[in-house]
Amino acid sequence: MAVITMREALNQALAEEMQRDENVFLMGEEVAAYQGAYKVSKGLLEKFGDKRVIDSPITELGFAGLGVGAAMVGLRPVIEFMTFNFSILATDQIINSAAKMLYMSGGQFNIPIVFRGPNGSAYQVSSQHSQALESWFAHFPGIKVVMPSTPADAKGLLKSSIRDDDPVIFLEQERMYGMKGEVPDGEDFTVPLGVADVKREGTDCTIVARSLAVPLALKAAEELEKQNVSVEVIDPRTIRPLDIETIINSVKKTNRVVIAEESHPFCGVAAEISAQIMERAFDHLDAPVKRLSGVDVPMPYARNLERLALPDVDKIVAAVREVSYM
Amino acid sequence: MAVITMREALNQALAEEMQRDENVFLMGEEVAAYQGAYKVSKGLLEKFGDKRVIDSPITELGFAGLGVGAAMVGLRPVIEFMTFNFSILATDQIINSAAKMLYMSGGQFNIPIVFRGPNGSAYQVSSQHSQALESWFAHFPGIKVVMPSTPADAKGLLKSSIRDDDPVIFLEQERMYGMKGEVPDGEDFTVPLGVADVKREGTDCTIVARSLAVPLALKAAEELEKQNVSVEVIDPRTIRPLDIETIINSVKKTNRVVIAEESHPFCGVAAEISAQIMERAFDHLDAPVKRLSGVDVPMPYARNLERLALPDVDKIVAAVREVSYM
Amino acid sequence: MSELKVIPLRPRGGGTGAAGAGLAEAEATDEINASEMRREHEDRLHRQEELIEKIEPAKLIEMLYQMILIRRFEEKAAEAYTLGKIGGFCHLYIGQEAVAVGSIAALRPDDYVMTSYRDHGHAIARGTSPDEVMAELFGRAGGCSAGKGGSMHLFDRDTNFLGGHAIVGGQIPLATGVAFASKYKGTGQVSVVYFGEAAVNQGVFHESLNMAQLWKLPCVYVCENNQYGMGTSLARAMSQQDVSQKACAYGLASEFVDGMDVLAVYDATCRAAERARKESLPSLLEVRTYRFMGHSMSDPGNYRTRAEIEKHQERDPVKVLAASLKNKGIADDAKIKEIEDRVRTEVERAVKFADESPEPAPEELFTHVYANPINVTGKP
Amino acid sequence: MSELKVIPLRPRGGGTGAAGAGLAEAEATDEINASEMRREHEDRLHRQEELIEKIEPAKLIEMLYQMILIRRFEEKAAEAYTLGKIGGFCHLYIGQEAVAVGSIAALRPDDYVMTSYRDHGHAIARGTSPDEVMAELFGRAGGCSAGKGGSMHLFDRDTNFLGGHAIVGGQIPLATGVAFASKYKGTGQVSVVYFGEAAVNQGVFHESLNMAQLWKLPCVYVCENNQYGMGTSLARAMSQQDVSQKACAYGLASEFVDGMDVLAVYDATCRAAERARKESLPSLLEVRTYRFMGHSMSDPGNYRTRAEIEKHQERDPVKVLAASLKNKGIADDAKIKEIEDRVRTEVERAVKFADESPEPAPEELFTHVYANPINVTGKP
Ligand SMILES: Cc1ncc(C[n+]2csc(CCOP(=O)(O)OP(=O)(O)O)c2C)c(N)n1
Ligand SMILES: Cc1ncc(C[n+]2csc(CCOP(=O)(O)OP(=O)(O)O)c2C)c(N)n1
Ligand SMILES: [Mg+2]
Ligand SMILES: [Mg+2]
Repeated sequence: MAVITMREALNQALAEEMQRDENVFLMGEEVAAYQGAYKVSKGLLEKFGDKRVIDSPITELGFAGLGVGAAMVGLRPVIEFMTFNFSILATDQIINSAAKMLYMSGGQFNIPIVFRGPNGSAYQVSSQHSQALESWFAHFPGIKVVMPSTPADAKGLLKSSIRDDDPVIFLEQERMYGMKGEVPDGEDFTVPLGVADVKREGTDCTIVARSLAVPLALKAAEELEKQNVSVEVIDPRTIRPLDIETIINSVKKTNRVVIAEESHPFCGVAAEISAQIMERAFDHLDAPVKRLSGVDVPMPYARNLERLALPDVDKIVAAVREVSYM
Repeated sequence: MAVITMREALNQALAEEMQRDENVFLMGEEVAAYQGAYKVSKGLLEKFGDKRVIDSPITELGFAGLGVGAAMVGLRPVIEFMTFNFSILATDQIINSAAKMLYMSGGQFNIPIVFRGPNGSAYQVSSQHSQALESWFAHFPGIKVVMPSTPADAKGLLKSSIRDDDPVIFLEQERMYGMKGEVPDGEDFTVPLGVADVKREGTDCTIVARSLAVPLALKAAEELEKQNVSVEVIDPRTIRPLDIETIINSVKKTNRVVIAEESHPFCGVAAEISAQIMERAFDHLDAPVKRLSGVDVPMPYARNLERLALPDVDKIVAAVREVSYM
Repeated sequence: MSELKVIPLRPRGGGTGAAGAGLAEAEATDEINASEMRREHEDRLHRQEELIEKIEPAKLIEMLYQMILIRRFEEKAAEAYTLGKIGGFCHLYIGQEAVAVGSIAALRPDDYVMTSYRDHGHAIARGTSPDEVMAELFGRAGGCSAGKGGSMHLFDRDTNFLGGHAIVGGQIPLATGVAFASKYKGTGQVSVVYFGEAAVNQGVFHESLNMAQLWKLPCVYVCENNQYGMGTSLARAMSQQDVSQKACAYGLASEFVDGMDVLAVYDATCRAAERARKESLPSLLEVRTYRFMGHSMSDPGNYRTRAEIEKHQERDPVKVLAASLKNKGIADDAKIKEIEDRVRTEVERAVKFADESPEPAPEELFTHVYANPINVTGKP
Repeated sequence: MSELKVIPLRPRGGGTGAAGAGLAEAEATDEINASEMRREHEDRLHRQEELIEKIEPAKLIEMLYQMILIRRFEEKAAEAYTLGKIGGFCHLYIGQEAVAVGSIAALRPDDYVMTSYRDHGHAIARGTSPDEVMAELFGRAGGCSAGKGGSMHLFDRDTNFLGGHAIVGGQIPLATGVAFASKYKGTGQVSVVYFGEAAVNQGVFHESLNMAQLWKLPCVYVCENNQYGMGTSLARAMSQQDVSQKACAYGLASEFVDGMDVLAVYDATCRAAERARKESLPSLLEVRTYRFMGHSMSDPGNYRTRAEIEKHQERDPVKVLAASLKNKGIADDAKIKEIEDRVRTEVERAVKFADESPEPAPEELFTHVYANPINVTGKP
């Protein structure tokens, strides 16, 4: 298995799926000649030409809608948002067209499209550029929402997303593009949607984490091991549909849960997971589920404030100790 | 106290606040000459003239942004979305401009604006026109979210929202415009934001309901009374910030909770309330909090399917019985 | 030749309009002038008779039949709405039939058609059976969208009818994407999209036309300018009211078309479709039309006078074509009666079909959410 | 007279462009031609010298000073960025100084100014102290946005500088709303908004210009056409590349302006501002400029050749004005050195101020979320 970065893993997934199916094309701002604002699409223009790798004008609503239309008649668009902050302009086409088309047409028009790009904070890019929007998209039936946390998951899940016949929101994280990890060789490697992954096994407390929070949770688990707390880390990987079963099984074992996330807390994914755990494993809980979310304020620019606004290893360690009544 | 409809109550609130403060103006599609698609703005053009009651082109993103800009320099816009479904096109200006302006300007520019209009389902208007978006807006700090369930609350809360110095999302419900109720006389009547209301007292189970779900919950409570279950109905009225204290106090008394809502469940407001109840009143719960949400599918057109997709009195009764282990 | 020409229905420029005086370089437009318009419409009648000679009689009869079918279908739908058989919003197309019928008659069966919520006419003109359309309005399992879409969301994969979209302007980028796919696949299929003049004010119109011209996509943008968006007249919502002129901002070809003349619409769409098919270039057609009914069944329509409506009804597209065909000896009264009789039967059959079609089964609530449903137990 | 005129920098129409042949009625544009542009730029030098005579010498010196201040400030910011003192995105304005300086010089102190993320120049030209701007870039409590906004979100209530907005196009409707408020209150204040040429492709540009002309709002829309949106040239993103011509779709006045000539920008903005103030009418100014640096500090800029950049640097707006002032005997070398010295001191002071300004206190994380915070215990 090769050790590659998340960025390379995503790039491989795109290249392999474009090779495999000529109906797959990539469109977005700066994806072609510039090779991607974050270089995820590096080399693709050269490999596949400008018919299939297309620089779009800054017209998020328009090109998102164009993608959905193309998907109605058989293409499999991959639409890159330079960052998901800009997808806010395109939500109408995602929520009203992509998510509802199959249903409102009585099953006639499915929409095989992937919207992808970085989500969440970067480094001091301030409030309009630091938003984690997974709960927004996951609120709506008709859409699938995917958030990888390792290069292998990124590759395997992106390939599955492109092959999937439904609209998929695929959320990357800019701070993780350079993260390295082993990725299985071969074009057959995929990771199925809708299956959570136990990133670390443990017996005393479960941390449910996604995207950026996963490496933090794993570091916190190491730290806690030194304090004799055995932590299980579960990464749902797909947010919608959510593999709650794997989470519940873990809770039945550990009886304690912390949910770590970068996004705002209110009506966030942690709230949903917490509510579902209560609904399904109430009698197994030895302590209330604790959420550790990004702070409930717009993201500030100043480095020190930004750091305070985000989850970190210490905060996760403290949260686990809290639910363990330590 | 006069008995008037929700529509009239809203109309009075608008008229009174426009009278009180000449910086208040109303803009939206068909609000002026047509008197409002749902007649909430009836008579206002005649009373205040076309300087202050303005028909806009179908340009949701543009006129939402125009409102935010006007609010930056001292006006107090009330922006009507003909329905909140169309606000999806305007979310960028709501989330990126209105919600963050005060923070990213370091406290220099607050945005006293109200975005209002009907939210949620109407009668067989199908999937693109039946969306309840409260969790979307409530996810973001910097915004306040208000949802009245009676004519008195509608009037009092809208007046407070217009006087408030922050952006307020004010969510009405088309099915409730004709609902009648007593409304206190006088222009001084307001209802403060951020204060939940106990719509009915009870001892055995708490139903937390908002907007359309409140009258359903009250009917269910009547029904349950016959079955010797004493139900307390709490309407948060403001979703952000949420008066969780009032809810927790009720839970401490009843030890059982059902949350009824029209919106989709996933990452919805009920999920947030459920998570907060767990965090703050875990030891007081005799049963897991139960959510009763709109079904997790796009809204179908057919009358029979639409009925199945929405919460109703029977479903709420059953939910209360379930958490009461009856 | 596929070159488009602008044939102005009324003189361009020179007026006062919103742009104000002293503004040499901006396009200035005038208000819609009723008497002028009528005179010009009369001139147009002659043009229609000229066009008749170029078109097969059977095709002409077919267009008349389709317009009458849509008209009677809609009248029946209005009746069913008041009886409570149809719910939600119901936007009638009466008065605008020439637009859908004339333009769709210019297309190949494999071309794509997409429109707004005002979609009954387009679905029927495209060949969806009135039975299925009526059943959809009734919210029945036999409807063309299985009862899940309703009046605003008719769809028919068999006729490449891509819906029925209820967000004003939402179909414009979608159809642009359909055209993108045609070009990508090299199939020569044309994408035709309809929208009202009020939808032109949506930003996505601008975004779509720029992309279409930039990438040379085979898309025909048909603006059905019925002069009102709900209760708001064109002049109260648009600073420069000459929709076809807006193409100048994108370097896109455009044409102004008399939407009460089905043959003018047919003719212009032939040119635009050929241009799309042969040269892979988009066009904007501004088709001036008028709706005789309210915006939807719940609109009392107080923003227009009876007189204004009647003025436009004089050029009712059905009457205009029937008169021309009679003048030209292509259809006599008997033929027209025959069409009316056939239509009556068909519309009655549609109502019967819809009435007898069952409601969707309750399980249908949960189908068609995903094409690849993933079985996790975690469904909320 | 406030009548606007289009003085084309290059001949309009006649080219081939994306619109293709055989398209009589659509505007066709040509590519930016380098040698032609340069020749025209030389012609423009004479025009600048003509304009000099109409403007107070003190004002001319002030404009030169401001441009140099912005230039040196930005060079220092670039240095601080590479030292890690500035985080996030940092979009330099070097090369474009004449646009902010010339246009803002045409405004009243109570007029409003709003721009994109590329905002350092506008803030400084508007009068925000370089100390506070630098402190903001450093993320310090003494910054003009209290360290919470950063490079992309400079704000200054005292100078009516309304930000610094990071969503491409987002400031366009906001400024339209500011103009709406001026008109509503009858204050005669003008709203000026800056945006890049790539922002013109956003739908909200179209929506805003329509509203501005429809409602006659006193807004000046300044498109800073630096010919690239990140790595994408105008021609690769816009089907019809003549931005000022897009005003035709709205009946709005527009003008094409040489953005390397600070006096041309001043002159055109005077006309547009007067038109806004006196007639309450909007205008679109397309100001052709060029950025000498990358899109942001992290852009390697491989999409342009050195030669292309150098060609534009020949008409560096600072050099052009300095030369004209010398030619006209308004500033000699000593005067220019004096300005440079003063600027150096100021920029050094700004860095020192920023360095010494404390980080925001941790409690500041929670302030300024709401203007009327509501005390519920239920904060998540
Ligand atoms: C984005 C959006 N805003 C508002 C509405 C409500 N609405 C439905 S139709 C309509 C008028 C549209 O007029 P026009 O585009 O001219 O089409 P017409 O109805 O005349 O065919 C409005 C405002 C909507 N459906 N979508
Ligand atoms: C809606 C949105 N899409 C994309 C971006 C990323 N982005 C920032 S600046 C920029 C280019 C803008 O170019 P232009 O408008 O010409 O302004 P310039 O940077 O040249 O001043 C892009 C794509 C963004 N900030 N907002
Ligand atoms: Mg219309
Ligand atoms: Mg640019």
